[in-house]
Amino acid sequence: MTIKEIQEQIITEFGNFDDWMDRYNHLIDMGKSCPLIDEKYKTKSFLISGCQSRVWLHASMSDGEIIFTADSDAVITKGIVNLLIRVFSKQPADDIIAADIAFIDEIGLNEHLSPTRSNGLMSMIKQMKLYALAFKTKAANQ
Amino acid sequence: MTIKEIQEQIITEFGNFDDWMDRYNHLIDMGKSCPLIDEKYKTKSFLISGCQSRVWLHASMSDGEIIFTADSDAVITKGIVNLLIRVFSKQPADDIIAADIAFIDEIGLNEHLSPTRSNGLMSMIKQMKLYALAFKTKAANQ
Amino acid sequence: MSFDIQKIRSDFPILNRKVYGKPLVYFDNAATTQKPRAVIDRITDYYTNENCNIHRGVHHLSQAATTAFEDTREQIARFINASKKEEIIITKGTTESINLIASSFGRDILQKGDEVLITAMEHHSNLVPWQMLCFEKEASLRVVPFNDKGEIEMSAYKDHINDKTRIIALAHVSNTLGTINPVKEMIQYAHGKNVPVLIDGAQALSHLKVDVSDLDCDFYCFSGHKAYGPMGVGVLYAKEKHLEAMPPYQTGGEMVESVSFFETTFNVLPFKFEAGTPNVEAVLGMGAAIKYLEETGMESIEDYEDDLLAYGTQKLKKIEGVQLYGTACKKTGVLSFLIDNIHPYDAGTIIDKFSIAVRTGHHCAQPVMDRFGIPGTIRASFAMYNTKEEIDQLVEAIHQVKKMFG
Amino acid sequence: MSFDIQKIRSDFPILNRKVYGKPLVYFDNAATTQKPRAVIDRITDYYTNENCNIHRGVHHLSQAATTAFEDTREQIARFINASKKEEIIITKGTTESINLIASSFGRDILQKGDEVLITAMEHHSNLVPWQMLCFEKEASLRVVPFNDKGEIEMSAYKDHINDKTRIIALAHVSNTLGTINPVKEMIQYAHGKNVPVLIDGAQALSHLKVDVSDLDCDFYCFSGHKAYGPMGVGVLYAKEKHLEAMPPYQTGGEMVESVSFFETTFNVLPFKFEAGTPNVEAVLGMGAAIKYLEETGMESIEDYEDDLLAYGTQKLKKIEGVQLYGTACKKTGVLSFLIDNIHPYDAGTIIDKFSIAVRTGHHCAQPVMDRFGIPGTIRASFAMYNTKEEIDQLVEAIHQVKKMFG
Ligand SMILES: Cc1ncc(COP(=O)(O)O)c(C=O)c1O
Ligand SMILES: Cc1ncc(COP(=O)(O)O)c(C=O)c1O
Repeated sequence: MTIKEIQEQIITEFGNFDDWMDRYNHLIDMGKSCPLIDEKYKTKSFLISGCQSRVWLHASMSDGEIIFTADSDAVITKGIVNLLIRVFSKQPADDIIAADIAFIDEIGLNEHLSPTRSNGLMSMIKQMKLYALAFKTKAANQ
Repeated sequence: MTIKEIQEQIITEFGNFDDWMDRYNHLIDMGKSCPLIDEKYKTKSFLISGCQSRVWLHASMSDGEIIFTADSDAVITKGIVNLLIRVFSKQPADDIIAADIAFIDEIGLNEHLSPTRSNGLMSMIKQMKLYALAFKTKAANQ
Repeated sequence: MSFDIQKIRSDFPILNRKVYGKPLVYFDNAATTQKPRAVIDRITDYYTNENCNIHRGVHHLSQAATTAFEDTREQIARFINASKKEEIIITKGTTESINLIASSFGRDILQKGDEVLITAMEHHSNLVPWQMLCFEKEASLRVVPFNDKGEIEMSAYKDHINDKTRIIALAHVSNTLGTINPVKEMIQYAHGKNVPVLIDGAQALSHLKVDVSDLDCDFYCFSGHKAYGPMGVGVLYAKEKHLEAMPPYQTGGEMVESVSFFETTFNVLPFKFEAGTPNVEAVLGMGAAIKYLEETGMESIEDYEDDLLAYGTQKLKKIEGVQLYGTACKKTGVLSFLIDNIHPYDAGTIIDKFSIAVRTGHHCAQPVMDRFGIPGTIRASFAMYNTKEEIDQLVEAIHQVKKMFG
Repeated sequence: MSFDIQKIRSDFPILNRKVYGKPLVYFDNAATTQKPRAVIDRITDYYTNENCNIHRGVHHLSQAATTAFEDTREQIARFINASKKEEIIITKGTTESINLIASSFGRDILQKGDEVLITAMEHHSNLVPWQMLCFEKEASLRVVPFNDKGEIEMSAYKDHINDKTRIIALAHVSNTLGTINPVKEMIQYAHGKNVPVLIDGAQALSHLKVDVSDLDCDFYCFSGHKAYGPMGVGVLYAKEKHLEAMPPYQTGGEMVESVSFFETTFNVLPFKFEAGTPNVEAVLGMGAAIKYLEETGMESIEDYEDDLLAYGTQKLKKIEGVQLYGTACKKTGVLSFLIDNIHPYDAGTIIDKFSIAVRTGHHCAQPVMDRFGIPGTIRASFAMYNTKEEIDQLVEAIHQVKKMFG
């Protein structure tokens, strides 16, 4: 599926919920699923620091697609991290660089992406795009 | 005349004026009258510094009464200085220390005595009372 | 009782507002308090009728604004029982007041090898300026620990004072734990050793009667915005002898007496420490806030808030899995807690959805978190307009949080 | 013309007030400007509906206030054409902005024997901080003189720059003389010699379109209250490279990233330079003021004020015995003058009685007075809401002054 298709899938998925509590319960469920990142990457060099919750992000390249894994110490943040991985991982670099993440707004979680929220999510998205750019540049130079 | 009587006299004098302009014209007239202080005292040590207009004050003791002379570089300030000299000069130290200067308020010039006015007048009154106190202490010690 | 909570609530316009369709419950008072109408109106009036730059103007507006400003300085001096208004320096807040002292006083008295003493419960604003100063001067920062309840023990305090101690800086009330420190005793002991004491009163002023003469502190700092006043204004109270001896901090504007390119002489106190156009608006607003506090009565406020704290503490203790941080015998209305192993960010996000404003995180007191080995807490801090019903709503929300993350 | 003076006057509530029974004529705008209703309302709204401490709060009020605050930072950046919002540091005013640079940047770059260059028309706030710094560092303060018209001549300026010059600090517009300095050229020349330049824009922002990218200045400072905004807020624009390299100024609160008793790491820009709770109210108020300026149009304002200045200059020149100080070719609406040999305090007292607010004295620029050998001046300074009729009233009052002291 393309980034766009996955986003639409998620929007449909969240469309089933009537109120914020169901939405958050779903998010929490996703947040509780087992860690998405190899424990050995949960170190300072992979840490994206928000002052309240922390996010670890790892990226690798395989067959022209970028594989992201990530985790967070707060469950809600982790739920959103999970969604972002679903959208961005295993996609070509160019698509990641070009993508917008409007779905977060549409499913009513935009507040968590506010640059003032300091939960590390905004920086995580920035970082994902930077990785994509870096892998692309590297590939082009080879 | 006592300090109180002179104050009453001044109040009557100013009572003749209907509006601020007449009052100020009278004050300016008083301000324009020849300098009240010996030029040799117009030096830094006799200066009471307000940041906008400056006041020089000199005090001496003669026959149990304190003689004040003073001057200012602004005419309105000088007019008020003149009034204060009229009230306080040639009076016994105790009377000066005890006196209040309500007349300034009653003739509508109170604004010039505001501690925030920085024309040196407030400090002048304080300084006059300090001189009175100093002369009194000196006399008592003799 | 003279304390009419309904009347008080009606004095605070923001309490009428809704968040997510329900009435706002505001429990973030240690961060900043809401403002009574009297304060808002004072500001509006000022800009509508009186606005002017003060000092040195001879025209009517400037005279009137200067008088109002200086009268408020006197009002502040009376409120905290300073001996004269020249000891009240207007700053932009507690942080600036402390920086001023660290920079002007601290730089003057501190030498290589000397010590500065703080406590382990200080807000970053009463920690980092001293740390930087010690770094600059090659002095050491010493820290009095607190016990499990969040109390400084006098014996520990005394042990940390020695003949190298040059200044002690400590919170009157901890913003994270609510602890009211025995500052009077602590100051007395320090003075016995000839050490001056700065009190960070940011969290005290709206909750307790503060009397700087009785405390005999050398410096006392607070912010208007944490005591029902406007943002952008704070106070540094300092004993006159210190202010006279200290060099100025910022320079320019009214704080100079005369200037040439070769030399500058500084203005008298308090102006020597007030560079630039002062925030007249906020000072007058703070005056209105102090009037409001006085009319309501500090004792009534203290009694009412004590009652809220007792109620809240008892309710929270009953919830299984809730862990309270800060259980000192003498406390203001601050409840710092965690729920089970739930991350404070998660809990705060859900509590917010119940229209309740609590703060989560380290509350600018990271060392307190390190002491307990936790990433942060959820903090509910009370003001005079809070109610037991609101606490019940918080309890309800906590149960929901437990359910959702259980 | 889009400039509707009646509409504009009706936007400023204070212009309805009377002084001594007659409508206020406010000519003390260089000291502080009056506030349009939009600014007053923004403040009232803030305290009535939005008040909260910002940054790091997860609850709704805090998020909304943080967003509003940061959006205003962006608005300010756009207004002065900074390249990014991280270059906009919120301070309490011009004086603090300059002190910050003198302390953090100046202390870093200045060595014994170096030189700091200012001009002879600087406000004390852009003089004393440099004087103190030079004193501390055993550096010298050098001063570019101005000519009889109150202009800095480029040749004199160039002559004062040499290979010891480490920083140049100069006013965009003189508060006493009204002179608009050719700062773009001056900066260009300084940069050719590798010298960074600070511009004191306190008197420029409300009168001219300011474009920091076009000027290419290293630092630009101004105050909200002199540009129709609230008191207690100012801006320091600085190039990112300088801000990155500079040590922090005040410490504590949000400006730290992490704190332990052993070390502290500082937050990213712009927060590194914003210690303590920021003045959210005043920042939002300044945002409303900037919006008002943009809607009115800086060019319309400039044209209108130029017209007032030309009218006032011509009228004052016609009065026998009136001496103008500051007659530069490029000027904002400032008329500094003396009447015969009448002391400015005397003249100001009488002019005030005609309900006209002018400022008298040295206007915190004593060296300018020394240059002309006078104790002070009477200064009428215009804002966009002033009118020719008001200037006529001033002329009338001057005639009365002459009569009374003649
Ligand atoms: C040219 C100039 N610089 C600096 C200042 C200081 O501004 P503030 O008092 O707002 O800090 C002023 C105003 O007083 C000024 O006119
Ligand atoms: C104990 C304590 N000290 C200092 C501060 C700093 O106050 P401000 O941010 O108003 O400067 C605070 C509040 O944040 C505080 O709670």
